Amino acid sequence: MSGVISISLVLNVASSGLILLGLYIIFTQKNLIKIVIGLGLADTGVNVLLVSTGYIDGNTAPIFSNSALNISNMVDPVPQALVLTSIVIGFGVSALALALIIRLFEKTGTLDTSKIRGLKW
Amino acid sequence: MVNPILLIIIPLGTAFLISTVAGSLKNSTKYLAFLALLANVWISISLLPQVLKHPVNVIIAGIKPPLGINLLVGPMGAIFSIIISVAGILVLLYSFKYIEGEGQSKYYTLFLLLITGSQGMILTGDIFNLFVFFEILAISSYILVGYAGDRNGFEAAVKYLILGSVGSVFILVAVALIYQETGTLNMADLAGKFASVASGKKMMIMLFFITGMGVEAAIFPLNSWLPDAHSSAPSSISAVLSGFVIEVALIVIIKFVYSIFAMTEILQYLSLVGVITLLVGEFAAFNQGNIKRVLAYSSIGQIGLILFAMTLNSEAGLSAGMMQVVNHTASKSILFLVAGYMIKMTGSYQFTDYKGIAKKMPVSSFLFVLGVLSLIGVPPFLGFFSKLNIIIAALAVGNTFNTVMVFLILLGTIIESVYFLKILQIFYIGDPIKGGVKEAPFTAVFPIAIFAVVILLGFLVLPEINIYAGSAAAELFTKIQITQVF
Amino acid sequence: MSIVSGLLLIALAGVILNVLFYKSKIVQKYVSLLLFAVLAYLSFNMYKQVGSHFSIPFLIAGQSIGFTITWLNYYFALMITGITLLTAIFSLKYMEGKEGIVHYYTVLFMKTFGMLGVILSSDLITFFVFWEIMSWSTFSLMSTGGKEAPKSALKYFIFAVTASMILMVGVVLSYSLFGSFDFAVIHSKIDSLSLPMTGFLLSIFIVSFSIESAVFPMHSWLPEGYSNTFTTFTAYLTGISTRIGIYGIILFLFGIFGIQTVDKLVILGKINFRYIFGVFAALTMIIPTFTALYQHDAKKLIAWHSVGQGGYMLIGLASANALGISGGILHIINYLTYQVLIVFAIASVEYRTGTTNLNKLGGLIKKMPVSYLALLFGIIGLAGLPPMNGFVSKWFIYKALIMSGYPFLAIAAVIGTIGTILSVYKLIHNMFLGQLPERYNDIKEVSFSMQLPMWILMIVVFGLGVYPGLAMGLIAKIQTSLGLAVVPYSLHGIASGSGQLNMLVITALFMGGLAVAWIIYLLGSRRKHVNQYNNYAGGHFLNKDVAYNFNYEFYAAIEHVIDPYRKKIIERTERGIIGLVDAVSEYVRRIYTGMINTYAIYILTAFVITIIFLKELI
Amino acid sequence: MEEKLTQRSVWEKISNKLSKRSLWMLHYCTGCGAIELPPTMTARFDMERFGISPMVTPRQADILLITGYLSVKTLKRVVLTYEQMQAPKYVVGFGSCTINGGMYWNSYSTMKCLDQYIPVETYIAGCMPRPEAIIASFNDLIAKIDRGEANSWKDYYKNYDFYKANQDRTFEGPIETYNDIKADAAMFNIK
Amino acid sequence: MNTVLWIIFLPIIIFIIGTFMLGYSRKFIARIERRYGPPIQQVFYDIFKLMNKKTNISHGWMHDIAILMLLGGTLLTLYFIPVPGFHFFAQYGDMLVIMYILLIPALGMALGVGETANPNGSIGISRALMMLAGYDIPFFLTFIGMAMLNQTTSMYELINIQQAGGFFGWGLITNPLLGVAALIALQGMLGEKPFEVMVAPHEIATGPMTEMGGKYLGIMMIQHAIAVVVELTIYINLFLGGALNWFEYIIKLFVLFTVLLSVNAVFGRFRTDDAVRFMWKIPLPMAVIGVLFIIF
Repeated sequence: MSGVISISLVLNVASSGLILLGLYIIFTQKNLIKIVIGLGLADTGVNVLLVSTGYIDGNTAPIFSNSALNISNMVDPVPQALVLTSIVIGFGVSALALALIIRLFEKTGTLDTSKIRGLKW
Repeated sequence: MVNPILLIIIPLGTAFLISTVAGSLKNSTKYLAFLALLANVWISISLLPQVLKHPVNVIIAGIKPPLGINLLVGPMGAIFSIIISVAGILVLLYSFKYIEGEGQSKYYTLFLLLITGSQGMILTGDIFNLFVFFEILAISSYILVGYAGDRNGFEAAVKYLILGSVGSVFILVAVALIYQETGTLNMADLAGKFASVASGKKMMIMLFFITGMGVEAAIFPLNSWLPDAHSSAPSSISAVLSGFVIEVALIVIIKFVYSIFAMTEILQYLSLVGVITLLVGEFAAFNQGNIKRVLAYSSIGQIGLILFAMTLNSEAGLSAGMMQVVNHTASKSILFLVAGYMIKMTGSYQFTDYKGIAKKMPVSSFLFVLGVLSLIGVPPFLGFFSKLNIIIAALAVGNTFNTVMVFLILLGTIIESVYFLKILQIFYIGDPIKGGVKEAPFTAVFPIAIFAVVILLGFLVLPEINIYAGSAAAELFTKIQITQVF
Repeated sequence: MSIVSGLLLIALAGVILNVLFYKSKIVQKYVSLLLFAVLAYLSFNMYKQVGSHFSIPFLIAGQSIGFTITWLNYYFALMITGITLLTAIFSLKYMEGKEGIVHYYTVLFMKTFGMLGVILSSDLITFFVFWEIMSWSTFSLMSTGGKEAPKSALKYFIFAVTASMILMVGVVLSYSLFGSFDFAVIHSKIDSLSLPMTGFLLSIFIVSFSIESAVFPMHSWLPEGYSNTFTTFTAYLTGISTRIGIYGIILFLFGIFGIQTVDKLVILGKINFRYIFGVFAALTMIIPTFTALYQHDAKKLIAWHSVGQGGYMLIGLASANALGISGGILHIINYLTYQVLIVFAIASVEYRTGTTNLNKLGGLIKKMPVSYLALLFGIIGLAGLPPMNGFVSKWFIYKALIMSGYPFLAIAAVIGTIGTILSVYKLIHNMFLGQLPERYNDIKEVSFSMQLPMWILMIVVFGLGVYPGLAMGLIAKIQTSLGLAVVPYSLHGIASGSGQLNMLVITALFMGGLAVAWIIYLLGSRRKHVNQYNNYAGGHFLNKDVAYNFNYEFYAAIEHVIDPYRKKIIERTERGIIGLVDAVSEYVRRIYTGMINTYAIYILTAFVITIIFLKELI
Repeated sequence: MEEKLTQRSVWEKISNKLSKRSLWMLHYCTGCGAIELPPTMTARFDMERFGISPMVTPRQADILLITGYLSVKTLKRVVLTYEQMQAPKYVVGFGSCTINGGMYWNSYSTMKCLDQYIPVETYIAGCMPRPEAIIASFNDLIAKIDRGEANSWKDYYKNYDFYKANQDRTFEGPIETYNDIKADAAMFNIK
Repeated sequence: MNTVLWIIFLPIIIFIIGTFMLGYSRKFIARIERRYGPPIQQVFYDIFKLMNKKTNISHGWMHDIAILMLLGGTLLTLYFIPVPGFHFFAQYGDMLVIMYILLIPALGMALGVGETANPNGSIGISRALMMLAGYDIPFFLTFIGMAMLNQTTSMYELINIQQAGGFFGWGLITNPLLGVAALIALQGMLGEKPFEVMVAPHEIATGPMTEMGGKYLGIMMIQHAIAVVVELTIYINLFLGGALNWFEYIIKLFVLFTVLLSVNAVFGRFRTDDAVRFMWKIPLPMAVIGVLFIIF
């Protein structure tokens, strides 16, 4: 398969790119909503990474509908289960974050992190 | 034979029960929570004699460990579940009067979820479950930090949430990498399989893991959420967060470093980080005027001390660290809980407004003094013996690095004593403040007093404490837990 | 049942009784007094059990710990309980109706408990535990009793906690070196230790005790701390509490390390440990003594002397010959008696006039002759003039220094003595002599219960001056038990080849001189006591409206001489350290900026730095 | 006068003989006369050879030398100083001013006659008297002491009412010197 | 028996010598000033007259006792100083004892003057004490130096050691730095000019003596007469080889006294701080260097 970009490489690049992008947003953006978006990106990136750990090149999905397929030809199903959980958690956290941010906005009237510094030092 | 899974199931179930019956029972749901934690206390205490003999391995859903999910309870786990349950029930008792207003059932639900998360993190034998419990713990504590519903609470909660999520990203990366390298998520299995992984990769994975977990464990400089969150949360929650949540995260790190990754090379670096954490915490607290921030920074300092003790790469150090965890849980809970009522009575967070408060709140103030004494490490309080053991362990290693570290720790202690004593002097000296300041109610004073009894009379059961802490240390140090599973 | 447990339990019982019956005046006054009397009685009887050991049913780090009775302990226990009893008697009236009386008695018991524990302990852990109890109880009472008290108590505490932290390192280090906390075990193994390590360990202990006994660079907490609290407590603190540090030094220098071991510690081939120690002791004598000249507050002035007198004891110990050591040890009890006497006199004045400000007092001799006499006896002792007891011990110390070839330490002692005379004269002059301000016309002498301790101490101060042998017997036993040579003493002095001292002869001659002077005095005609305003002031009419007496800047001229050399290095250093800690604290706090983005960056930074640090491992 | 001389005991005779050799002098110099004292004390006349030396406080002095005029204000001080001296004490009025006011006889504020207020042992006449006169009068005083006749100081104790009345009249009210002369007289048995 | 006679007559002899020395000093000063001066027994007359005063005042009991302490302390010192033929008490107290009992009269005086509540007195006593701090430190340092040099603190033995060396055994010869330092300090100790600011008659009315009259001043003069001899004797014993017989002793006393008087006669008066500064800057370093010579 030389010369062809492998899928796992794509997955790895994608995941690390997403994570770094997410973190970059968190580091630089001052808008809280954007920070939450950054978190979402990073989460997604990690999920991709998690999925990629179970990926085995050329194997099929781990579904037992076709009895002809051998178990040894399937990709690892465990990461996919993990990713499901992880997505749920990420969703929950994002929802909670947005809820809290709305309440914070009600109190402070801003989403700018540099202005929300009531607690420092 | 009690099943340790009950430690997780009971609070989790009760939490859902509370949220379902909240409509009809209103605020009486707190008694349900109390009963659940009472059961938890009983279970965790009755678990201790068993695990001292042999670690308990609970297999869930009938699938054997490498593939299935299991709970693994050694002495360390049992001791921590006792700490969590006892501190939890006492703080819950305190919350009865402290938490006011409608919709209290939410508070108790979340509180029980927090207990669930902590218990699960300690007890689980599966690395992904660890992540899940971590998230349960984290999400419930995010909400609880903002429970008071004021501006500061929300700000702190948002900060905590964002940083916690960044941490969880790191953890998840570590989990993914672990799975990639070993193909297993079971801790016991991992410990075996990691031996064949290249040490560079192992180190990278561990760094991801430590960084992620370190956010929750409040290791400097990952701890920047802590002063905000601990100082803005309701005092009962601050007590819990400082009391065992950060220690739970820390002990997970320690467990991974010693038994799972078995990377003792990193320990010296970690102990340096511990001392830096200690110094940063103490120095930051020195000029602080907000009493809860002082306590929060002091928690950073204490966690640094615990980290130092536990990374000495000796059984004595681990054992001393365990003792210090007990001491810190009890004494910091006292301080936060007392501070909660003082804030409530005076309406001010600045301790300079508490002049002569001891004349109005004599019992609370006295308990506060006890807490401070134990935290600083004054004989004959428990804190003295744990600090003594830490220093003995540090100097037993006998290298210059540790000696210097010991001097730095003692410098930290000096600074800590100074700022605490300033507060004590304000409590006791001067004319009593005006206004309707009165003693905290019995349901608040009683749990605080229990904590005080622990630190005050701890030295009477010192040999027993030494035995338990020692066996917990032995578990971590000699990896008994891991080898006995298979 | 050992006397040790009796002593400790009674002291503890005092604490508990005072806390429980915090409303009962009877408990505070009379039960406390009774308990203190019992303590004194028990400790007096301790000599019957010298050498016995008593362990606590309790293990720390696998070591059994406990108490033991030695002659040195006995000496200190006598002083502690004795002075506590006298303080309690004096406090009966003094503390009456004052705020914080419960606290006062509780802490008095707690402190006695702590000090007895420290001196009786036979191992480092017990020593340390009681040491902490001692300093915490001191802190707690020092914080009350005056406006400046909290601040100065905090200052004391910073030093005390530093001392205990250093001590803790010493304790743990000895444990890891010798595997035991027990003094006897350490003593037996000390020779096996390498010299640098011995020096390090000894320095740790000595520095720690030096802070507690206010040796020169670490002395600044004492004057402030002692002068702002209740005056009776000042007496207690200055009399015995400070000297527990000296106990520690004696114990470690001679008891545990042993003088042979200490003498092996030499740097630069010539300067040995003792001499360095002696230099600090000499500075401790000189500097506080001259600082005392500047003071305007009686308590502060005498507190500075509390520092200075410690130097005499230490310098005696540093000379390390039989005469010097016995002088140092003897000076502890001598110092105790006259210093407490002085503070009691000051307390009496404060009790009646409500102030200790030297610029506001004067002429009280006419109103309070007994207090005056007490102060007079005290300052003669403090200045070290015959026939009071201070002279004897100072004589020992001088002689030892000269004979062992430390002339400059001896001259330091002389300078200290001269400075002492100057400042104590200011004390007695501004309080009791000179013009009596009109507002004090109606005050009376203090009542009998306050006079009694002063009379007792006056007798002791004079008695020990004439018959130093009374104390020397015990000191000889101490020296024997520490394995040191003994000074040949008699009841009224020492009898050695060159230059003996016979206090009885000196006293008798002095009395004879006084008698001759008295006869000459009687030869003249009668004298008449006149009013203080019948006084020659250049023909000026004096009356009560004029504050004519000279006492404000009493030693202005010598202050001009000293001022250029008085750089206040210690004060400035301390202020610098406080400023440094403040600044560090401020900057460290700035780490927590409140910006979420920054916090998130910290996480990544930590991750990256860790990788950089540990890159060899990866 | 004759009686008194015979009444002297042997001890008194001896003590008078010895005491006359040592006379310490407090000079109260308000007037111009003080300028004559330095030559009296220094090399030219040297009064120390008679045992007379200047002293600065009344407690130590035997002689109170009043040089020059006295006003109401200064007289008060003189009386105070006089009362502070230890008996036996001798007042020497120096110059005309002390005798009759001298050139100030006419002044409203000047005292005319010193011995109305305190007993004076000797006057030295002149405006102003030369050192020779001073020495001469001191020698007179010494001779008087030797004879036991210099007892004017007792008058103050005996006739205090007289002096006090004069003082009070001039000062327009009593002055407080904190000296109880009558009690002193009783205490020291001065007759 | 001999000792008892000595004890009884020594103060009287010393008193007589002291009286005549003070008279001599007045005569000496007068002659320098080209006056005739008082008779040499003048001091005796003065004392007699003062003791013979009819009235005496005192300001309280401490004032009375102070006078006794003053004279008693000086007599005490006198007995401990070996003079030719008498050193009985010297064995019971050495130079260190002398060092301290020299301070008793000063303290007694200070206490008494303090009670008089006289402003001049207080100023005077404050100056006197400051001067004490000035001259005593170098003086005592020479004590210590001599004790170290001869390895004894007994003054009697010191005399013997010096006598054994003949003229070249004298302290002044063997250690001139210490000797000169002590001589300057002695000048201050005797309160001679330029170190007599504590008395300063024209300024503070004789300072400490302001309220002293009658027999109080008389006793002070007796004490002064004895103290002069005592202090000169200390110097003689330390640095001039002591004396073997009374003839030599008196000669040495008068010679030494004349030296000090000559300085006295031609000098003005140092201010207190200047005096203290002078004492700490000239004699003290000299003494320190002298002691350093002894050590090395």
